[in-house]
Amino acid sequence: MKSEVRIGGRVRKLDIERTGPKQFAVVCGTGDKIDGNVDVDVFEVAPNAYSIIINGRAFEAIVMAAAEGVVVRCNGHDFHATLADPRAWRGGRGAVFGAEGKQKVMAPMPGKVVRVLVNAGDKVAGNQGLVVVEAMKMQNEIRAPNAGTIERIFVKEGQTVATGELLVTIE
Amino acid sequence: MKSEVRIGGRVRKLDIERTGPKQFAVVCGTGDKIDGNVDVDVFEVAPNAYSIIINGRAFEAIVMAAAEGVVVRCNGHDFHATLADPRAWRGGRGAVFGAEGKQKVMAPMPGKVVRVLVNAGDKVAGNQGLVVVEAMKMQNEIRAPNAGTIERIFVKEGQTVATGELLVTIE
Amino acid sequence: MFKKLLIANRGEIAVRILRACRDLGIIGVAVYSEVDRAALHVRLADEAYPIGPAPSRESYLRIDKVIDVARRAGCDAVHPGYGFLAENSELPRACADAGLGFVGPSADAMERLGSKTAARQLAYRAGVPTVPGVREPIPELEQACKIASDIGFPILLKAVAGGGGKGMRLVSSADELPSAWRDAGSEALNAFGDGRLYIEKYLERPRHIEIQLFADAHGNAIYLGERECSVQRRHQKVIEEAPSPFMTPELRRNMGEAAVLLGREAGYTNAGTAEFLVDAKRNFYFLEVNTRLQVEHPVTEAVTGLDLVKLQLQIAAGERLTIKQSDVSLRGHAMECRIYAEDPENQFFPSPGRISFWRAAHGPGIRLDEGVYSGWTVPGDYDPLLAKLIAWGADRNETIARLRRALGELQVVGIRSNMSLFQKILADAEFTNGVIYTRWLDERLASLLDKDAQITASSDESIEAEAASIAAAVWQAGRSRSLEGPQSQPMSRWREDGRREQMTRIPER
Amino acid sequence: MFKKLLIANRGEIAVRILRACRDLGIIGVAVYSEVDRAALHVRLADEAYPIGPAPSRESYLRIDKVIDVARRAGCDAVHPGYGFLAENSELPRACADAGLGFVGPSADAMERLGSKTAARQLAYRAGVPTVPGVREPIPELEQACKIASDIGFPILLKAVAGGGGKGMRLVSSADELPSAWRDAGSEALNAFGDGRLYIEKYLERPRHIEIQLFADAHGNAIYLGERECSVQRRHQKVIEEAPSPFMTPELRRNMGEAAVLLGREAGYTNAGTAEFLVDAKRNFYFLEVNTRLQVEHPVTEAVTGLDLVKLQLQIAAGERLTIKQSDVSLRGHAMECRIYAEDPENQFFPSPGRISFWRAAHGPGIRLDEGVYSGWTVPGDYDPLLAKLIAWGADRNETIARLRRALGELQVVGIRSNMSLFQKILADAEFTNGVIYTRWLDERLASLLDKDAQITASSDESIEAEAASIAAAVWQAGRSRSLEGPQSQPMSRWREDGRREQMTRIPER
Repeated sequence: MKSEVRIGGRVRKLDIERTGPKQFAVVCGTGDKIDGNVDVDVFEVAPNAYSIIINGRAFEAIVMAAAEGVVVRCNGHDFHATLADPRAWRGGRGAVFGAEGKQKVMAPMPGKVVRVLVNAGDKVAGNQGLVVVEAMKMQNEIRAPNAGTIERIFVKEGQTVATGELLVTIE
Repeated sequence: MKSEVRIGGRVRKLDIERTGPKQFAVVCGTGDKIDGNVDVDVFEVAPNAYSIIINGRAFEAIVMAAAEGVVVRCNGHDFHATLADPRAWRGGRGAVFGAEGKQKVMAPMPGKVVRVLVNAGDKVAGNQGLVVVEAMKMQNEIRAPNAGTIERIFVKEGQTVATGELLVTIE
Repeated sequence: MFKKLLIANRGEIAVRILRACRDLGIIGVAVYSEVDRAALHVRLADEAYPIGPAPSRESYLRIDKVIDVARRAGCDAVHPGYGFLAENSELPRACADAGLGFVGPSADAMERLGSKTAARQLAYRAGVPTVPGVREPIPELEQACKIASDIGFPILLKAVAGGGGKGMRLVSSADELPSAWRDAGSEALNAFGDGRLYIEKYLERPRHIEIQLFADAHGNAIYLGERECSVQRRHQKVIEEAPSPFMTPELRRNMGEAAVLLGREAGYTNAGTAEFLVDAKRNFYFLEVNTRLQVEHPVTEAVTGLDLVKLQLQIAAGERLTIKQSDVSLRGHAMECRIYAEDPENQFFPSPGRISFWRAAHGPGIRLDEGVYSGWTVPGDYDPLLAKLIAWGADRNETIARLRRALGELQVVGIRSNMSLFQKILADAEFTNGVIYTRWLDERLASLLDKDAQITASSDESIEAEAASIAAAVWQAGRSRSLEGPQSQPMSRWREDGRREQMTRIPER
Repeated sequence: MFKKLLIANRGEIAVRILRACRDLGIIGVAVYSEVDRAALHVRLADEAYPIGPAPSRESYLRIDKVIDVARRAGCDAVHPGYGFLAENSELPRACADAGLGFVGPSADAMERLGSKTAARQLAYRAGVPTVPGVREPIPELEQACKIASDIGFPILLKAVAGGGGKGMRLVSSADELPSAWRDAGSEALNAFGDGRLYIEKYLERPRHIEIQLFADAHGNAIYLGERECSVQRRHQKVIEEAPSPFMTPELRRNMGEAAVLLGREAGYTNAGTAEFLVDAKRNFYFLEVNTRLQVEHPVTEAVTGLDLVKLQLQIAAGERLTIKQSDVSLRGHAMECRIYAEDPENQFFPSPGRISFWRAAHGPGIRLDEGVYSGWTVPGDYDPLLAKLIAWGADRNETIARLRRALGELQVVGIRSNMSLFQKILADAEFTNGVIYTRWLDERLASLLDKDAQITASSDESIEAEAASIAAAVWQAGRSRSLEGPQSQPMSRWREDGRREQMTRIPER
């Protein structure tokens, strides 16, 4: 199976073949540090946890779904990776990594809205507080990613919210 | 679901109802220490691992399939339990716990037969060595459960055996 | 000694106290809220009783329910742990009324030292120096504004009933005061059921160093050395260690004796911690006494070789301290990381949810005090502390090395945790040189988390990034397969495509 | 210090050495056989290379492959762990030829002390007492029969190359000798590639007490106290502790100095262990020197506060010992249980297979050195040691209590382990009083395992038996469900039957 993974400014094309019930061989695209001639042996040692051996170097990686793409923790370092739809690549259309549109501010965790700090129509600066959500006994201020104008507020004080629930949109 | 469990000389009739994705209520038969009026709350905390609360008393139990029935490790004590087919009990026929026939001596673990100590037709005493199987760097002497006459030997020296593979039958 | 102990708490500290019960042959009784039925402290308890719905005000903060369970279960004492009811003097009173022992100080001593303002008045009388500030709870915002401008900014707003950084705010200017006053008050009310605040002068670059105190009911009191807890994020301790890298034997003796003096003045018994700020000239200022076991007690256990919960239980049962001050000796160095369910890459937002996989860390010098396990769903209703990872080593460097090794082994899958932050702190030269103070982490945090400033190992061109890409791709392949079924057409087609492509690939180098 | 270390081993000891590498900033290189690709030591390594098929003679015992990997990977030293090649003097020779460091003694010193017969000759010359016996390998059974009857039964057959109870047999009479000779020889050949045996007089109720020795290449040698390993099953150590409950300061000094003397006589460097038998009158008899790190080294680490693998690496790198004999002090008490994949309820048969679930034990005073994890399939090709559980406490009683607590927490699902045996030993009055000797467990085993003699808690009428029945029934219900599919008819019908029965049940009391 083919796959395309972006980490930071780097997109890698990878080709994965299952070699055992929990084991995979991976061929990396040309131009990478480790090219197609290098053996990459991946073993799924637990759900979402992998032991990877690249030419003798051993890595432990765990993969967690994130808001956009996945977070991979590899030998103590966290990487944010986005995955292209392999079908898109297979069709030769190249990778499509989501373009930014209107800012949607979502609850990063479940909790209770204890304060709404803005009104629709307010101009906000980047990093300005929008909503305070209480979770795990902490008051967490959810902030604007970038400057803009509040389009709509979807929650009110006292309401409980789930992870990913839309709080505010900013134009 | 109804169930019938024997531990030692004691057979218990139990009625299990699922109360949550991993939670169960159990009603014990009359005559048990904890009768039908006592709440028993069971939570499957991991595959084959249970947290059990009986009237406030908390237990941790893990269940492992054994040659006959299961071994249950409960708060540090090991119990060998045999389970009746619930359908048998449901039909009113009562529990059937397998009767003993000809002695079948099986390999208790995978390994290599390094020595066969008896011949077909030999009379053997209880606990007499029959076959030596090497596993995990140890030479393990498999012994006769009871006295009898060797009926047939199914393995030869140098052969590898799997768990449960028949080694010897004794009449 | 007690026969049966009710533990009025949850999480890692309930597990810690249950372990002490096991060691002493005491029957350990857990209580649990509706979301905690399968919690580790329930699994490991000898007995466990439900105590109400998830919100702590309806369960773990309900003294009446705690006392009722203790009575019904036939307990002879109650251990409050830390947090929840631990510093609420109504609990020891209710225990006394019910004929139950309480593992902690008397209600009176708790009130004399537990209120920060009362404790500072007592310190003032005893001649122990304190940080400038107002020792009474401040009723209204207006008065707070006046006091703050009298003392001069920056000031700290602190909860009278507080602890653990909750209900605490640093205020740099008069503009910030109203919103900080509101947030701190509401946080304190939620956490402790008491929203009252007081004000304290904020010192420049002070260290947080605290003394572990033990006193029995027979007039014996000792101190078990210090803990340095200067690595804090927003007044919440993140890393603690013993001994302090800044300590001298003379300072330890002076601070220890001041702590013992405060304990004696207050008629204090059981475990307590006197918290101090220490400035660059090694002047110390008394802050407050925590009238309970501290989260960070394991680092003291590691260097003294003593079991602090065991000592607590012995003293609460009326026994004499079996050790004198001269018996207390410190060996090596210990350090603790508080593993929280929070996301350092995303403003430290809490991250409750199901831990699909948890791999603990082990080996020489490593202790883990945990409240979670593989498969446990961390509720969003309580403190985000998952576990405490403690390392001991012959010296501070060995301890840091072991802690880093263990952090590399610890894996939490399913929720986010602050483990990556610890790796960055422990690799930081200022930290390894012991140049830390209470605001150090808040000031350093941005650069520690700055991706550009990170070591090249984590750049997108690194071999780790390559391995991470591979893991992400294999993860996706596994998911595609499970979505489509193991033997379905599309997967096989892809696989064949892959083979074909591999075979016809022309090396481009 | 070395930059890159090859670890020529697997399992918990490979993990232990990797942890030391991490602590010291050394790149740790693992090797693995075909069945060990997903083993913990491979997961935790910095680099990992395959070295052949599962049988150890084709992989972990292949010096040529080990050296080849070390060269290709650019290692500067090899650590052999224990077992496998650890006491094969060809390895240090091959390392020297390849310009690699070896973490252990020189080949010559290994030969002088590693062969039991050579070591006893050396002890004889140095005036250290030994157990009566024949110091040369015995070529044929006939000679063995003659020597045995000269010394007088009972005698011990022991492997010249041996250790860990492998290739060792107690022989009580001449009748038993031929079969014991055959079995011990074949076991020794399989385990060490050397089937030669010798004979030793078997003492009555001796204790096994050993001295940990360290010597550097600059003439400095120290002993790090003793370990008592008298709890053995068929000459295989099961529980080890430090200090020995039988020890006196004088005996420790005498045995320690004897061990240092032997080391000096042999020109020994690095870690070694001098094993002794000690009789009831505290006479000690030298047995042998293990020229490697011992399985049970963690108990010494716990009481001395030293990292023995770190010391090994420093000495192997040519550094001087940084501690003198007077710096060695012992604190508290430590004890280790060897958790094996074997079934104590069924003749201790090995139990390889998949660990479907593994819960470690943690908390105060607990260390775990493990080679396995949840989901790992324990191969049938190697030693059945899964992990070592080590407890430290202020005294022996606290240590035993903590160990029992931790054994209660440790869970292994999927394969059998010997954990239930440890609970029985640690609860035994003879053991807790320290009345142990090398045959103690073999003599006591039948009664410890006897179900009738067990405490009432495990009888079939106990509440634990009730809970176990409930667990078995719920387990079966879960399996029935999965066999029939989640929403199938039979299950629903049963469930309804159950509900109906419950409702119409008439209480019979």
